[in-house]
Amino acid sequence: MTDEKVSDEHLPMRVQLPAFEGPLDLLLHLIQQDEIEITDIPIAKITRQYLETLDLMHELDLEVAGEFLVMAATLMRIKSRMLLPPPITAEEEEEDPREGLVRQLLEYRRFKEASRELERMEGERRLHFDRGAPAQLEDPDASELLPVSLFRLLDALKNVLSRQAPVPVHTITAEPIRLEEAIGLLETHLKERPRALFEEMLDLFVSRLEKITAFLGLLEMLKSGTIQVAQEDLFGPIWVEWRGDAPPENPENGELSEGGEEDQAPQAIHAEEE
Amino acid sequence: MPATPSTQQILEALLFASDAPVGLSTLVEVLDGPDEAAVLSELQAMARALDEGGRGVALAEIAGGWQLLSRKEAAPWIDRMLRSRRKVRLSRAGLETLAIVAYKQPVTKVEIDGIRGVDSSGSLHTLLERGLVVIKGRSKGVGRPLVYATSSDFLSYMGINDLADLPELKELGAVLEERERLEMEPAEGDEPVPAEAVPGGSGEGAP
Amino acid sequence: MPATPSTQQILEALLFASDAPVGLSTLVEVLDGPDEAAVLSELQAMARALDEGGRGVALAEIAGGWQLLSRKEAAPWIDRMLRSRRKVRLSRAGLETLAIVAYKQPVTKVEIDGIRGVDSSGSLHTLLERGLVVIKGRSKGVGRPLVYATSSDFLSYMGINDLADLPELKELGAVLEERERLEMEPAEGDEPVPAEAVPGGSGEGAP
Repeated sequence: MTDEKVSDEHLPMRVQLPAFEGPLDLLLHLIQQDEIEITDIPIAKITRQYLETLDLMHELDLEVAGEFLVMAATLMRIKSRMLLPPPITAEEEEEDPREGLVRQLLEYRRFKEASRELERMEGERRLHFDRGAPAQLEDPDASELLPVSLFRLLDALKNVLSRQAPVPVHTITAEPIRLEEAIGLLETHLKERPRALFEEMLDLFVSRLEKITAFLGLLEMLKSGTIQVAQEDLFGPIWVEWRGDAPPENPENGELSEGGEEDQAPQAIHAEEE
Repeated sequence: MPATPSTQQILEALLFASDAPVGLSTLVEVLDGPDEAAVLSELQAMARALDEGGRGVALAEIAGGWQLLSRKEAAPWIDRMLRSRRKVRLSRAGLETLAIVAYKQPVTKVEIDGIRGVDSSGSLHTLLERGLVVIKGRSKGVGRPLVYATSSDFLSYMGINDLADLPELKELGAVLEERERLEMEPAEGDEPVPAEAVPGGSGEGAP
Repeated sequence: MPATPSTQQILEALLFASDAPVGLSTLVEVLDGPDEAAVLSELQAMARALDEGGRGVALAEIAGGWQLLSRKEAAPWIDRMLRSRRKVRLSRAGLETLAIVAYKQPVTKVEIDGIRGVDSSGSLHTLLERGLVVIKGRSKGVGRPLVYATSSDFLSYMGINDLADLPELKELGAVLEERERLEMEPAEGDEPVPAEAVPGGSGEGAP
């Protein structure tokens, strides 16, 4: 085993203890302070220093996170294994009990060093200021939504749930349906069944008010060309056909007539509604 | 650029980084050297140089302060750039409503209102209009209320392939709860956690 | 300034109007005239002119776009003017976590905690909150844990154009190689490794 300088055993009892990010950070600190080779840690000495530091942290009323204690146990386990006699057969190569810890320390050190590099870059970048008053458009009829991160979405949910509003009294008043909601429902329905009876469509809506809204919705859809309406004979059933987002002037479907009937059909429904 | 920047350079940088017109007195105070008359003449010189140099920006005195502005001749292009990039943020209410629809779908408006504790008509309207939420049909419940669900646009908006990719609350539990308490002080550890919250040091398998 | 501004003037005005990097393709589209190569050479010329003209701002290529930034020499004065209106720097814990995400992305929280030996919920929260890190989706591994990655805001925050611009941690590779070699060799008791076999303790400038 390596030379453990017994003479140099006093921990630097500085009043100011550096803040350690975790047990690995503390171990690295001790190793660096003693200028020990990371791959050959004098485990007994380091364990003692580690435990002394934990004591000091207690004395300074610093919170000692659970991970620090887990590491203390690990160190003591390694220490006791190091005391065991080496395997008798030379063939049987036993792993150095410190192996796992060394690997972990090296890995952690990699990223700790990388983080210093990032810190330097951060500091450098902070010397450069962005434009303080970027130009802005005034009209708010914006075209696109800024993307939202999954984190924000989840955070919003968490906030909402933690607010936990009182359970509302369930009064069953008919929910007034909005025009776009009516259109949305009609669209969903028509996407599944591209050709449907007008009455059937209105049956999707419960109250009289909803039916009127739905009717207005159909008018809107007619206007935008997403549906077409046709009546096969004067007092026959009125059909609604889904045309998707195709432009209205595209009379490919011979079976559905265009023109005046588009105006006529709603009238018929209107009469029925009254 | 020399190690010590000239007053002119500092002035330009100050006006560039400021989010509002900067008063002459502020400039004098920050520069902490030349007096008011000197700073004023630097500003005037800069304004002239920008005008004569055929530059894309101009220095103007507005609202009692000095501000660098893009030249008005370039306005049509700026407008086009902003328009092409222009994006609006989903409001807080919108985001909450979207979260509820995403995680509780299919869901009725009454349920959303119940969870949020306020009427969500406006947000729901926006989300429908934006195509992030769709009407899925009607619930079988009393009054046959409409039920809402997220659309396929929602998936691409969030950058995921599948609703199953949405993170769950409990999954992100600690990360959501735990705000770094330091913020102010750059050297401090994470908040301590119960030992069992951390795998014994090495990154062994997921739950 | 003539009635019809020059490309250079428009470009300057556009970049001036923006507080974030503007992509070359956006500039080409907005200018609607010169092709990509021409716009690029205008940008390079502008960057040179700003450098040589003793100006307070500089043109930087950052996060995949172009942005005007104040010169670093003017930072002390701007700091004084803006005072506390700045975001705080990241904590050490935050930087460690960020480094792990940056170099190992996509990475799970279990992996991050494993490397740091400590729970990273708090730092991860801050990084997500500040938009430097995003939830990238799920790993294919057991339990399909969430994976994290850096965002484009991270690039801009660090002032780099691309993840490839992150300093290469040669030394890290060296450490691992060294470890592997050591593992190959018969473990000769606890014989100390010669100091030069292992790269020095601190991360001073790798070649």
